[in-house]
Amino acid sequence: MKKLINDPRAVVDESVEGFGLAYGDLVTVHTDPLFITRADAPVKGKVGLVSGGGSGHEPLHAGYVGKGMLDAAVPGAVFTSPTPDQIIPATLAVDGGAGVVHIVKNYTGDVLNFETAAEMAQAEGVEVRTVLVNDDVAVEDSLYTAGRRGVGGTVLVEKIAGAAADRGDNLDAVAAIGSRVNANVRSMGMALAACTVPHAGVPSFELAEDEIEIGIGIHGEPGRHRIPMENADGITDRLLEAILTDLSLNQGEKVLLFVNGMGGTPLSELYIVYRRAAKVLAEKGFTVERSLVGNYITAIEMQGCSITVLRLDDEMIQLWDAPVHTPALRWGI
Amino acid sequence: MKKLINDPRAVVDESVEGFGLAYGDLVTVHTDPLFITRADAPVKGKVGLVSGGGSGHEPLHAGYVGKGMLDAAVPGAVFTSPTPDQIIPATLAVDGGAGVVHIVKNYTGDVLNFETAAEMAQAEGVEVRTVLVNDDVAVEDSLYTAGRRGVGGTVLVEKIAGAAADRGDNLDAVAAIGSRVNANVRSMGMALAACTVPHAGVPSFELAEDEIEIGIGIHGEPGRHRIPMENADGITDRLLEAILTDLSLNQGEKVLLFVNGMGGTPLSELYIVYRRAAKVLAEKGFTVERSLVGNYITAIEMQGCSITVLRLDDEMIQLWDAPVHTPALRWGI
Amino acid sequence: MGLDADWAMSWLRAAAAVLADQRAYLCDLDRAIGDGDHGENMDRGFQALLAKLDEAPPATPGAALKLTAMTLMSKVGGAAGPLYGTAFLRAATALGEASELDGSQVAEALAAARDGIVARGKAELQDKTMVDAWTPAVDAARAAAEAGSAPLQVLEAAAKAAQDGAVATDPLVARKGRASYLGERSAGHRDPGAVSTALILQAAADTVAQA
Amino acid sequence: MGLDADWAMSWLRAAAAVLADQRAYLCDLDRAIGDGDHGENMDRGFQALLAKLDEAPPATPGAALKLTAMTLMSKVGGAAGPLYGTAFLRAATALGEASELDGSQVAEALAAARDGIVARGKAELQDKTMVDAWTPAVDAARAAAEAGSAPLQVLEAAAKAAQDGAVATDPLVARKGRASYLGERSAGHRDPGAVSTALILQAAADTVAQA
Ligand SMILES: Nc1ncnc2c1ncn2[C@@H]1O[C@H](COP(=O)(O)OP(=O)(O)O)[C@@H](O)[C@H]1O
Ligand SMILES: Nc1ncnc2c1ncn2[C@@H]1O[C@H](COP(=O)(O)OP(=O)(O)O)[C@@H](O)[C@H]1O
Ligand SMILES: [Mg+2]
Ligand SMILES: [Mg+2]
Ligand SMILES: [Mg+2]
Ligand SMILES: [Mg+2]
Repeated sequence: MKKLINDPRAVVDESVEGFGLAYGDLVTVHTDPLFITRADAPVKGKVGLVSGGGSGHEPLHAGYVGKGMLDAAVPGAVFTSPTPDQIIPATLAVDGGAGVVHIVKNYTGDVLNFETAAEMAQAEGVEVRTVLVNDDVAVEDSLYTAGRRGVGGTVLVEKIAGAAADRGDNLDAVAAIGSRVNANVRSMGMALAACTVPHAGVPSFELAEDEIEIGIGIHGEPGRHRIPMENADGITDRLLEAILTDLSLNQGEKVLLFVNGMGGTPLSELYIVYRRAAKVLAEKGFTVERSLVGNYITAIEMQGCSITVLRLDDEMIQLWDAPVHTPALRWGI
Repeated sequence: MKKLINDPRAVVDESVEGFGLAYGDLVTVHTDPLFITRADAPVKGKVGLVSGGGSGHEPLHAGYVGKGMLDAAVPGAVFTSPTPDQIIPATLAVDGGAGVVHIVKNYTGDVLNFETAAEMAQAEGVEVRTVLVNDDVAVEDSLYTAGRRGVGGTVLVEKIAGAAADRGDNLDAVAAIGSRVNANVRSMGMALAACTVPHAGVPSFELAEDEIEIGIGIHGEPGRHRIPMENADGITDRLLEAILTDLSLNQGEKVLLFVNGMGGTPLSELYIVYRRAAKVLAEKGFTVERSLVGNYITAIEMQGCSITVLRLDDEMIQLWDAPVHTPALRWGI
Repeated sequence: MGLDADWAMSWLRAAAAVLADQRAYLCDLDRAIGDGDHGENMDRGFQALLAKLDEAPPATPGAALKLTAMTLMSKVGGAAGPLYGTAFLRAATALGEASELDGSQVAEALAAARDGIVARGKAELQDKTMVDAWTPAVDAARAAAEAGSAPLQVLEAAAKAAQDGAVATDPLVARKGRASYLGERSAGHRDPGAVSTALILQAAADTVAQA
Repeated sequence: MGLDADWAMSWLRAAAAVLADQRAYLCDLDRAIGDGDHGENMDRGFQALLAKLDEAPPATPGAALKLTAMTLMSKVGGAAGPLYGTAFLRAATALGEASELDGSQVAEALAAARDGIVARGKAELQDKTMVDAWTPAVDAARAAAEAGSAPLQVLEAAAKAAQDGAVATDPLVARKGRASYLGERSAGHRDPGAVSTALILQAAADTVAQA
């Protein structure tokens, strides 16, 4: 394993420290327990947004803390959900009196830890609502699983719910728009090569030179199945078909197309995937109204990509376009 | 070689096409010959900025086309400088009557091709000035080399000169501020693992599990020397020392600290490098006034990083902070 | 050795030692069908517990289990943190202020722990989770206790059943937790949480036996 | 075969064929001390040239070289594009309207090409660049021409000297071009541009010989 790290056990702490040094004008890093808030938290009268999960998905979540998006991010150990004793103080720290929304990706660990934290924060007098994100169509038969995972759609939920909170929506309204985004978003990912968790020191799985994993999550876990290598257009068609089958868009509907890199894939390749996806969507009669291309929710240095499609309505477009000022996403300010 | 591509020979065309589809509101992609301009080019009365070079460094250069930065980008084949017959029409297309500045990284190929193009564009009646970027301190004895390479500093030159053009500076003034940035910026890079050029299909060089390359450029070429693996702090100290020895800052001077990923390194690791670099600069009595952390000038999926330090003056800070709206760098708008 | 506070502390220290020792093994199991962190998570939690036990040694077995619950909840994270946290908390509540445990108290504490895990995680038997170790352990412990066995025999029965239960997860297709995302591909691998359960229970039995 | 326009076209087609054939080899040489694209660049340029030659066959050797110059300049990129572009352009200018070349015209065209490369690239002998193939080629060609040799012998002398010059770059430390960034590490490798020069000149001689 070759990584730009010092002690494998110190990766999260040191990385967050560096992040805090680079973005000290935007965020405050709290240690013991570890969480990150907006520098100006709590914002009085505004609904607070808290998200979190294992580390290793950077810029998610800390990179989305700032005006128009999250009020706090709670990073766990690498690929391990954070604990209630981090989530609770983060929740209290960003409550501006209007309550707090937890945005939780649907993994057993995240769900259980946020659930406990929400109960305890409520006991401390903060109203909490939870938006569960479960957009991964790779998990087909959710009756026999822990349910669909939360993946790329999380970024879109955080942006749009964040904008709703920023314009003054109340607690239930912010949670409702977050859930509406989740209901209209679908994702699917693939890997060319696995990532290496620092404390493990070996790749999470081994792929031969002519194999790829389809239907991966964001934790370096193996995917639903392994297939022979395909070219970018073939891979794109495969991911998109799974998404569209599930989303069942109507002709003429507007979508946001999000092509995401898993961390070790160059931007040039993401553009090649975007090219195909945009063309296929157009051919099928859908309108790509907004787009996002880049490394926004990653699995350390995994090579691969995910595609996310969000069915847009006018309010979502307006909230997507609303100003945002975070380390990783910024416009209008 | 596993990549998200179709035909290895079509990588640049398809990638730029996807880029154009994703950012159609900001840029226009011209084909045959291939170059990218601002959607609203030429901007009447404004000095035009053109940069270019081999592809494989995304988001450089096309990602920096837009208000407050470049007017045109000219992508060559992967790691191969573009040709005059691309540079000339790009130059003509963005001349708003106030002349055009070419920002050229100091590589023999780029220099020769831009030189020829500048002559021909002048012959067509467009005033051209050239800003040469050569910030790489890894190239020590420039008497015996083609001179220092242009690397990370290029992004800063493009932003700051772009802001000068945007506020209405004339041709000589824009070129002068570009050269002033170049005179005050130094960079050095390293690789944990090489990249694979698509048409080659094999890595540019092989590194053992316990070796790293120090003093690499951005074209997948081997570096100045190969050393045993070190931790992130050790690597950071090494790169920073070479930079500071060359830049000779005075106590209390303000700097911009730019930690750049080579394409395959996760953000989390760049933060760990940033952490150390920011601490060392502070300890030495310099003020990190602005910073930039991320993948801004890459070598496809190379794993590694570069550090860039720019000595700031008040005008540079003002121009750095000025609004910019490009696919890859955006603030204030 | 009587099952008093000292025993509880010895047990928890032994559990910490065996989890540290098996860290890589548990990670390997988790890498095959999960995200490779189970050993790391358990080790982090039990190392933190060691420090807490030194700071303020608990006065009863129940207090020791409550401290364990709180520490695991705040240090382990992932799915295992809340599940083991709840398990130890429910067991502590079941034991109350008892200063030394008999066989049926041991069995009832194990049952309370298992019920807590099921309440939190909603897993059923054969879902390929730690429940597949806990439930046979509870059944075996209850049978032993009802037959009037001493605490050592109750714990030994529980540990052996947990270990058999862990082995029996090999052919199962996971339906809960991260391994469920793999579908059929999860078959042929052992569930890491079931294995850590067996290790912790075996440490409990060993601590009595070695006293 | 006389060195007329047909010969020039046959030569350029033969050069394109050998560069296509040696594409991977030239890339390998460039990967060792540069960025691995020299074979790709030359092949791209000469393939484009083939298309142009078919479209509008030039009427004189000079016109063929001028077409080559323009095509390489616009299709090769990198350092090699402008350098070969200038070389072929200067050679074309030196030949003027001549319809068939004698030995001394060949030698002077080679000298003009070399001078163009030096004017653009500022490399000196022993800087480990294509100049280390061109300059011995020019010297050998001139010597042969002055001795009154036929064009075939002039080209053969040039090609052999270029090839020897390319081999002689092996121990050199590069001082120009991308290889110079490697410093001492560039020694022990052959310069790709010197090799492509030798291949192109050998194709010129072979085309006369095989006619
Ligand atoms: N719903 C559940 N009920 C019971 N046990 C579960 C459940 N989900 C997961 N587990 C257990 O948790 C173990 C994984 O723990 P760990 O790897 O630490 O957490 P994570 O899956 O969040 O990475 C699994 O091996 C399984 O035994
Ligand atoms: N200044 C120079 N003068 C003469 N030849 C040069 C010079 N710089 C580079 N070259 C030649 O160009 C060759 C490299 O060409 P190529 O790989 O196509 O371009 P690049 O270096 O831009 O990738 C070198 O092998 C060398 O022979
Ligand atoms: Mg985990
Ligand atoms: Mg090149
Ligand atoms: Mg796990
Ligand atoms: Mg080259």
